[in-house]
Amino acid sequence: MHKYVIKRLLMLIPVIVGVSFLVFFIMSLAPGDTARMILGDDAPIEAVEALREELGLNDPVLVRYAHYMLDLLHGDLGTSYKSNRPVFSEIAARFPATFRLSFWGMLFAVALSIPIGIISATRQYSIADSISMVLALLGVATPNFWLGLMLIIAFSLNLRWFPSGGAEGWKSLVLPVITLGTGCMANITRTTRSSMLEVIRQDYIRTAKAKGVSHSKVINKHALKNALIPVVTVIGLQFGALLGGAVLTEAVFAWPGLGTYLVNSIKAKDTPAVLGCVIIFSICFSIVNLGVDLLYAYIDPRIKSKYK
Amino acid sequence: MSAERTKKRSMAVEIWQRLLRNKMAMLGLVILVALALSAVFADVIADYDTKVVAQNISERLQGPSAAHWFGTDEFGRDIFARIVHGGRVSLVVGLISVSVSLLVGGSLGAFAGFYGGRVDNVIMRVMDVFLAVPSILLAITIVAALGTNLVNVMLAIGVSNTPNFARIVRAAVMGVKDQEFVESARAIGTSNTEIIFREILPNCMAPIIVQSTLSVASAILSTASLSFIGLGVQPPDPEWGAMLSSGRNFLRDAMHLTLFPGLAIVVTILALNLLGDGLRDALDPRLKQ
Amino acid sequence: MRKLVSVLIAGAMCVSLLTACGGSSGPSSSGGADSGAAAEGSGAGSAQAVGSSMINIGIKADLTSLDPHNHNDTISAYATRHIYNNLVKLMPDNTFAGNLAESWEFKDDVTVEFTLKEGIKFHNGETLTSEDVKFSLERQKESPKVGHLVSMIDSVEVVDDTHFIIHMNTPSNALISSLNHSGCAIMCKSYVEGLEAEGKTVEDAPMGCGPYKFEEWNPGASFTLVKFDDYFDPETAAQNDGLVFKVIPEESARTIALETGELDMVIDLNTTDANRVRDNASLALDECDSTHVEYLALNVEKAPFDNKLVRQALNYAVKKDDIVIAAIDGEGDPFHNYIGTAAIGYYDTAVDYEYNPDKAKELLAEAGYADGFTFNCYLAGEIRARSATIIQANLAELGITMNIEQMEASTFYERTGKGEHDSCIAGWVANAEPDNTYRPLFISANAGAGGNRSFYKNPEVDKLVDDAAVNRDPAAVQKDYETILQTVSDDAIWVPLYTKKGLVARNKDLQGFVISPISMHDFYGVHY
Amino acid sequence: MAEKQYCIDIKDLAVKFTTMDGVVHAINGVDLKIEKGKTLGLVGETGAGKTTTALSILRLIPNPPGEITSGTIVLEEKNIFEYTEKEMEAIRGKQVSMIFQDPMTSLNPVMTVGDQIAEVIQLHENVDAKGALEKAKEMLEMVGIPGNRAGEYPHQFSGGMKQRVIIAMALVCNPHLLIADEPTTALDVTIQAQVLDLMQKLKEKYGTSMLMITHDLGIVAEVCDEVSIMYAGRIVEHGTLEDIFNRTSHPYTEGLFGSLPNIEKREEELKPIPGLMPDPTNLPAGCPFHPRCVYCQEICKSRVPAQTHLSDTHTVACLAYEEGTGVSLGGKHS
Repeated sequence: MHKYVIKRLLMLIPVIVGVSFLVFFIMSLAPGDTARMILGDDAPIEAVEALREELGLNDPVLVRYAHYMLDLLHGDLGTSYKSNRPVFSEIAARFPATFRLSFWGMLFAVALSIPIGIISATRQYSIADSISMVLALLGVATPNFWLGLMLIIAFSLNLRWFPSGGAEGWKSLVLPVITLGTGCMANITRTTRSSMLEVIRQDYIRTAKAKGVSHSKVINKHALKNALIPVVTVIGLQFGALLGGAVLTEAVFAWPGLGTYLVNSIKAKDTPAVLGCVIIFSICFSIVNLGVDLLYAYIDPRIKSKYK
Repeated sequence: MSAERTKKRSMAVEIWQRLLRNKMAMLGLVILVALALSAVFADVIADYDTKVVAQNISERLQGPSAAHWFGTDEFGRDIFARIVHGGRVSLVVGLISVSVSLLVGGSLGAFAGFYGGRVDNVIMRVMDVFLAVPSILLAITIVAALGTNLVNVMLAIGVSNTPNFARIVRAAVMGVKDQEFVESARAIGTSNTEIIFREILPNCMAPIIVQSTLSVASAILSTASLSFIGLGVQPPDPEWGAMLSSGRNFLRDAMHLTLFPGLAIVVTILALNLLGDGLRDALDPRLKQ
Repeated sequence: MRKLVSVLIAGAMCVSLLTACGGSSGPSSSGGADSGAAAEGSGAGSAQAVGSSMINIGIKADLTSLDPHNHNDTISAYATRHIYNNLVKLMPDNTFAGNLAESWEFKDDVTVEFTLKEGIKFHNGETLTSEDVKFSLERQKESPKVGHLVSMIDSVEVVDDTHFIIHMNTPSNALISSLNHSGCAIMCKSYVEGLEAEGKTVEDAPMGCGPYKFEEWNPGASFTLVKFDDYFDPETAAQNDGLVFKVIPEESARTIALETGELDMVIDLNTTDANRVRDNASLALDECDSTHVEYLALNVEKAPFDNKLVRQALNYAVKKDDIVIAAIDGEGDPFHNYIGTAAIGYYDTAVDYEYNPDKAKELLAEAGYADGFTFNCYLAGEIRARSATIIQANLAELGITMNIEQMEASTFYERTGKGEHDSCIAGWVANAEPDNTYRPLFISANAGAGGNRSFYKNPEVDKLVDDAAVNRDPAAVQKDYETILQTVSDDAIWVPLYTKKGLVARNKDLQGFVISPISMHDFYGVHY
Repeated sequence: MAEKQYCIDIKDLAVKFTTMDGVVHAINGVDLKIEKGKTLGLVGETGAGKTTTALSILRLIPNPPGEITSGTIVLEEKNIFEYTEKEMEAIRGKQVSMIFQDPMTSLNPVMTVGDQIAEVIQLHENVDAKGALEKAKEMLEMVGIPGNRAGEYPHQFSGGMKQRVIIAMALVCNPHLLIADEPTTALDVTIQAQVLDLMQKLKEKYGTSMLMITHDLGIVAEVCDEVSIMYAGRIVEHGTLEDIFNRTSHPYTEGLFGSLPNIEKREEELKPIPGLMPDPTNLPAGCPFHPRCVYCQEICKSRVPAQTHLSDTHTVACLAYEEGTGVSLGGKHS
């Protein structure tokens, strides 16, 4: 098993090389004046040109890429154009907040959507099924910022239950977690439902019932574990997306995460900062996916036997 | 040959009849047809020049009334007319961008899942690379490099959704490819491509349909987030996502600015998903009761 | 059991949705809720005043750097301007007074002698000397970000601990005003050298002789400054225990945080929320004329904007009143000048083209464009898109088609810098030195990327700008600027659109705040 | 002669399914009895309602869409339709257990076989988890699988082994009635015999009654005491093994035998039953077999045949055996 894990982690190297090249390429393709963005409107053109030279922006893309990769080999993520600070420390300062928000958001979504999906599947076509599906869809169709601001108005401004923003204490987590989690609920709920529908028609579920296993135990013990595999896939995918995609939620709740940093860096065309974020995201994403695959093995012995 | 065609037609008829009996799916279909019709006949419902783009600052931010069913926006334009016309753009953006990712991602995922081994590894690592690049970066770049227009917006959204489709289709294909009907197709000498597209993919429809219908929702919402940075449809043309994002500043004073385009999106998504679920049930004989 | 759970979940969702809607269902009910909320908020505020009086200030973005030589942005300046001090300061009457400097004297056009105040202490207890000033200005000259501000300085000659001479390489009127810029902060030589010897940077532990000491920075969230007790100047000493700047990117959320009492002040209030703050009995809104001007720049190198008549026609055709309402909710004024009213260097000599579509039509016909034409307009940002939407509708009435192309700010800089645009919408906030406004916007050398996005090239104007920069006679400088404004407005290289008010919202009980027209607010005087 | 003791007594059972394609009358008035310790063969083509009958006994007809519309099933002198769901759970796997057709799909792929067997034991017997696992291992040994393989997963077993596991699972709580739904259909022929053998042995050891569902008359001959022939949701003929094999009465039963190859008379032509099972949503009026019956008369198309007792043990539902119908089965049974 650990051989498999090592193999998967080694696979990260080509991905990182590919990602960094692609991002470098993309960043150089899009027009944008980094030096002017940093210096603002009132700096004279000579100052802008001098800064451009100092940042090495006048070098050809491939030269810059080579420099970057050389530094990366030494574990150096480079220096942000904008702040002139090491990208690593910039990311390290923001990553925990991003992770905390994504983790709890995902937990919230999973804790709600799996039971709802199960209820829907076991009562297919019932009122409960329709209601929970509509709610799940409302979740995905409601823009994050809208829900976020509504929650702030209701629970922060009017009821004073939770702070309107910031990242201090568990209370400040509640509203952003709900906002972020709601968006992922639909996919997980629907996957749970359809996977469950598939599984509860299987012969071994009938076998379990014929053994005298009670309905709830059939569902929770026999069916759920089998139904979880596609659900785990979706959770893994969404978790990856959450790590990088919480931009609007972060903005609404003044959450000091990487999403906002990434978008600001993209806007400023701060290539080292963007690359640093993307590389960190792809490492996280790969680890999450590795976790998902290991979870498969834990859930399904048939898959486990393939990893050996 | 003609016998086979008859058989195919009768299968289509059967699926259609099954769909007809599914009330929720029919509701979805009716809503979608209504939306499509209102998009096609948008000019008849509300004139573009006098209703959609004509400004009247003295009537800005008015709530719903008899004159303006959905109220007016920050330029005093009629929101109802803008939603009707905006539906054209939003529906097209949603459907086309999802088609792009479905076509590209779906094929790649199917090949990866079917062939496995090195093909799988290469395709999926490339997909990982794309997945790792933030969609907003892709969107900004594509639009910045190719220009701000609708096609590029659709392209950007479609490309950023591609890896998701690849992953989901791959997983579904892997689950199906070892089943007996595939073996038997192989036994009678069917080509691999034919097996993938004619034997395997039709049996993977359930997750694909679920993912597609949900993706239309996120595609339409993506146009909203692109609008935040000004990269969506350009003024004065209406589009639901752009209406949502521009209404954000007025959320507390004039909620109808976001409420109605939001509702339009919700209703569309709901209809798409109802129809999607119905289609899935109709296509999948195992789920037939 | 399962059923129960599902009912509970559904119920909870409904309740949350209902409360959400209830909170904003109608103006009357939400108004009621607001005033109740605000009453609580002021309670929270006064509670804070009893304990420690930290002032919470809402800002829209995080700082980029704590090293004054490593940034050139307003928000970072909120931190560095309070940690460090400058040699001079800008007074409310737009004159400069000594800050760390006791006095200065122009020995000739390129030599200025300064005298420092005695016994000024850095936060670490060291005393400020001329060596520190020399070190700071030389360090700044090396900076790619703020070095250009002191490019006129040739060398700093230390006379003794409190006397030094600045030698300039060229005569310049901008020296004193530049020394007021946050980039010209004075640092402690021995401290910075010690820090750098340890392999650390100024970012890690900024230290100066300003009214506040640096406490902490949570990237993306907040930064905190605390009062420096040994501050030398009682007039600008901190009246509160410290400042907490909280980053809240979302406009409405920032206002809400003020309403809930989580914030004491909001800088750069969202114009949509201005009336909400005015109507709230426990909040106050500070307003001022600003040095801001928003304009549509016409690229004079592109047809038909190479024709002065067409440019003037556009000036007659745009309904600025509507733009002020739609873009900034009426929190500003329609504007015809090329520099903000509150700016040093503002003179009322610009031509005012009043809204007159008939006149516009005449001019277009005269120029040979009676049937209109099509052009593009580049812009970045939502507010500018709203302005553009109004202009687009105004011009459509004359048969002119304006295609709006929104883009990212960095893309905007690059593409307008290269002159790809027919027109673009931009804004300018003048700082304390008029040369910093006139030079980038109007001289030939700065056409394009330098800031002159009209690509206006007029040797006459170039000469006037250069003269104003060095002429020691204030009357001549004024004449120069008056002529420039008159010339560019007559050439109609822009369509000036509006000037936005400076808006700062605060708790009503908060006192001692003076709003700055150039957004260089000082917070030391603020207290409950 | 002592009153016969019945393990199960089904009377007038009817089950319908409501589907999007219409109402399916899967079972239409079935009577079945199994004597204690005896084996009843339930024979019929696919779709005749055999599995539905079996699932009715366990009350596992999925509802919706299935619904038991009439009838009683008396198990140990009590009608199972009077039990609560909880009581029913106590019966399943304990009093009545079932072996399913396809061993490949009938075991939960994510649970060890030991756990799956132990689960039944823990549900119905008062033992702790450890004891249950021990007993599961013993049971595995009994069906010929080494006990130390209890920790393995179904995918590590062959088809025959899986069916043995299922048999172990079905018999571990010593049920009174074992329902075997085509237990060997999915297995290789060589394995079939072993599995049947095993079932016979264990059944005798525990004195279990058995309902053997099959379409294979060879298996019936081997293991059954009595036989019921089922067609379109009805029992068309019932009797002892001899009654059915030697005094075949119903044209359908006759057809079933006719479609079997006879090794001794290889020159004799196979006589498959013409036509297909009727569409269950649209059963023909009268005798449901009439469209395929070579002896069909006009009356067969309108009158539903009743059960005619040919002897104490032998009944048949065919108008040819009813007085005054005029239907004749030709020379063979005059």
